[in-house]
Amino acid sequence: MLGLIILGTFIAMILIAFKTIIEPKLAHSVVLSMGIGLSSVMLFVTFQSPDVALTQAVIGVGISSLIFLMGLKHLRGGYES
Amino acid sequence: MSLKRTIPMTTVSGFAVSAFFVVTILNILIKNMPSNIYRAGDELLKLNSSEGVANAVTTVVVYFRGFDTLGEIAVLFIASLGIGLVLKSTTKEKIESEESNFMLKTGAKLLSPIILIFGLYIMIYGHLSVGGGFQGGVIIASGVLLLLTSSNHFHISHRVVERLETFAGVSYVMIGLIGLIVMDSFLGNFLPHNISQMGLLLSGGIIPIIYIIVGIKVGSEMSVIVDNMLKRDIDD
Amino acid sequence: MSSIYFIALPLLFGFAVPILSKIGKDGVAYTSLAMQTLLTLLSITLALKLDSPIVEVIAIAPPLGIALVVDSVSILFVTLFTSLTLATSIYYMGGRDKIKYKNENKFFILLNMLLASAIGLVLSSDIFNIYVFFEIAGISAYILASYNKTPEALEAGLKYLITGAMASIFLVFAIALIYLHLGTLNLALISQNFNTLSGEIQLLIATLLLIGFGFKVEIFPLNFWVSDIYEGSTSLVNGLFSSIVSKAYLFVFFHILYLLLPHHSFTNFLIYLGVVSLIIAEIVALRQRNIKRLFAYSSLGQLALLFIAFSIQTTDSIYAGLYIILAHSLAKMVIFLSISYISDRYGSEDIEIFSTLNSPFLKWVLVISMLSLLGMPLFAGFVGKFLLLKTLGGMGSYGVVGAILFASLIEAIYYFKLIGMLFNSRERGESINISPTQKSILSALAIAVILFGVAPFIISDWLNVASEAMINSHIYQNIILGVKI
Amino acid sequence: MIETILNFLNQKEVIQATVVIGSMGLFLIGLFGLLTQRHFIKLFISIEIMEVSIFLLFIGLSFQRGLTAPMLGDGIKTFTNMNDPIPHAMILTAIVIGMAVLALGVSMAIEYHKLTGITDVDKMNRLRN
Repeated sequence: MLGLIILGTFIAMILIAFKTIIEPKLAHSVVLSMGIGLSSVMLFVTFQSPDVALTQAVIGVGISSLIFLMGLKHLRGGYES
Repeated sequence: MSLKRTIPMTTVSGFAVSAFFVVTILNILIKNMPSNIYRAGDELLKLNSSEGVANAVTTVVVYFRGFDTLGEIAVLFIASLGIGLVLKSTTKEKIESEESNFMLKTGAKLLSPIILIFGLYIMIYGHLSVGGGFQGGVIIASGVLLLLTSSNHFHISHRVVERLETFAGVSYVMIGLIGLIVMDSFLGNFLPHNISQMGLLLSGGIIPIIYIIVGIKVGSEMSVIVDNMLKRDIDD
Repeated sequence: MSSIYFIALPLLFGFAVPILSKIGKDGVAYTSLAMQTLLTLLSITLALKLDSPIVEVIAIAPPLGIALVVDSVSILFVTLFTSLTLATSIYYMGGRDKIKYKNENKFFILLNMLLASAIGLVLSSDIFNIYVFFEIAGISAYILASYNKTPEALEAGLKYLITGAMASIFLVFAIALIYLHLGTLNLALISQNFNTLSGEIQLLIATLLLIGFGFKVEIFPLNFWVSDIYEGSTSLVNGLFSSIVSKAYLFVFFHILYLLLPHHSFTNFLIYLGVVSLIIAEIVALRQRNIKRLFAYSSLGQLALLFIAFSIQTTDSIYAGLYIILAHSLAKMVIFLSISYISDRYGSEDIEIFSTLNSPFLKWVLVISMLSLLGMPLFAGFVGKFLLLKTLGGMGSYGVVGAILFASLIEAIYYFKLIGMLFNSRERGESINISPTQKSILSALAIAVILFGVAPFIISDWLNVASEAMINSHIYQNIILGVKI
Repeated sequence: MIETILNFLNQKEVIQATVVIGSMGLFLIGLFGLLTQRHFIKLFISIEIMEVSIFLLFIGLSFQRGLTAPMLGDGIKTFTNMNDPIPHAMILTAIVIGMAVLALGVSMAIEYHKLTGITDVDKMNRLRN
């Protein structure tokens, strides 16, 4: 089961990451980047490192999304040139 | 429609360059998987019970590699200082923006005490279970964020936060220097830390104290960062 | 007399600034000055009475924990850093009534954090601890670069930050691989066991370290951003970047490289990288009109020279390299400190301000440091360059010798152009009177440049021991692994 | 059939290979984003992806199947058969540092955009003469 979870999460993560990068709408790509953080939390839990998982959850997902959203709000346009 | 027209040349070459680089690394990594002969971590685990702390990661972060944590606090401190410097608004007062909606207000009223208490719990029980100063501090900051977004009347008193921050930073280095005098090593564990007390709230000597200090420092700095970013938001 | 004070005191100062600002109007400024004086005195005392290396243990003994190592080479850098930071501080305080930074307290915090991290980089014996100091130095430097908050300054800061973030990713990658394969973070233990790894992994780790540090050591092709940073930030900060930050990174990179891959063919590749870097930097410098940009390229050239010197990996070349570091740091400090004053007074950064400069003192100081950078006899720069060329000649690498001489020729063109501008100008700007404090700092640094040029023997013993300590990984292993609590 | 696949995936070597290939795939995407994307936010997201990939590689390869998390808890009374705590501590530090640098970068980008209206790294050419 463990191997399957790891494999599946990695595949999901890579797909999300690829979509994040090629996505033309900035707002979408910021939201998708949270998905990367969340799946990495899942992986950290699977790797028996709850401390890192908690840190990644509050910092990697919580605060950095806030920062990106703030950035998004000010760096106007929403679309890439 | 051919592939050439839809995908620009920079994308293709960028992908080629990065793929070449990464595949080379991957090739080397796959051929040389690490073998687990000796790990410094295993020796630290053996030493860990003598510090009387149930969470080995906490011992490593706060005590065995405590110097790194001091540096990390310094990074966060400088970043918060820099964000304050860069985003310093020209007008001081907070301009009233439109009222946040009913759902957000009620949700914030219900959730923020729980979030703050959960943050405190994570911070104080850092040496016994998962979590610790960093995580607890950031959770507290996220509670503050919720309060800030939900209400226009909620302000962070920068003077109080600055005092907390100063207190935490100074006492961290001071504890380290006391350790230098008493135990002859910077950040030495000079308080009693008995193995028999393992699992109790008061155990582990200076380790829980330092982690709580770290929590105060991280919490106040993150709150200032969040506040600075939101303030700027209302500014323009 | 513990070496931990070099790092703990600046951090304590930084955290305690809100308290200190309540002492009085200039409480922060004078505390910072007093602390830097104390640290300078401490480093000089340590340097004078150091007969055997001192290992400062933090929490637990070295193979497992973090330790700070004070040996003859690291104390050389610590002394250099503390005294140059003190010089910058005093210079700033001397001209404070004319040029005063906004948010001055924050400037002092950043200055001291930069000092602490540069010292930490040099002293630390734990590779992850080095990464932490790498980041502290980086983040202070990003903020210092964009301190003025003009668009140019912010652009400089952003460019610095993006390249720095990339650098730190590669560094973490290298450290992760080291820990996964060797199970330790201690430099001495890594050095002992590194040759048990397979050749591919060794090369991969070295390449990742080269990319990680290459951004900071400003080596071709990773130095495309450097001149922009120098142009965007203020000259006072440029002096710190050129004399302290880049030197600390350079030392750490080669220190790690000597410990991991002693006398490996990888370093031959680095020599060519240095040569390419040197030639490109000097050629591009020729056509610069902005004074800060010009000296940025000159710094790049000097760093490339250092890169060549350290890549050769013999005691003689390291001796030469340490001498060039000494000469370059002192001379560049003089130049950037003077420029910060001149460009502020004349309100321009074009090289034309040199022809309107109306201050005999500044002219002479600038000429002394430029001649030293060029490598003229009787100045400190000459000794280093001459020893390097002699070592290269002895090894028979005449190609590299030719490249260095060619680069020096190009250097001579623009330095003599600047010197000509200083002395052959018809129009005169308003005369500027530099304050006595600033004058004494500049003359002290200039005298040091001449002193190290005419009397290299005064520090030759120290440098001999230092270069031996730097190249010989067994000495370092014995220092650290011999210590038990 | 499913049993065989699950058992195959649970082998130590296969897990390690999954971790290496997966994290290097993420690294590739991050690097690709860094080289091709030009908007500030996209750049910072690419940097974050690269950081996460290195963290996963490190934690994943230091993880050994069958060992518990490095802390005492229900039924675990001694510090034996535990995963190595040092990588956890290091990554914890690195996550916080990475976030601090990112926050500073976004703030600088906000302020730079406010002054000049530029959101594109390639258009940052005030300093190139």
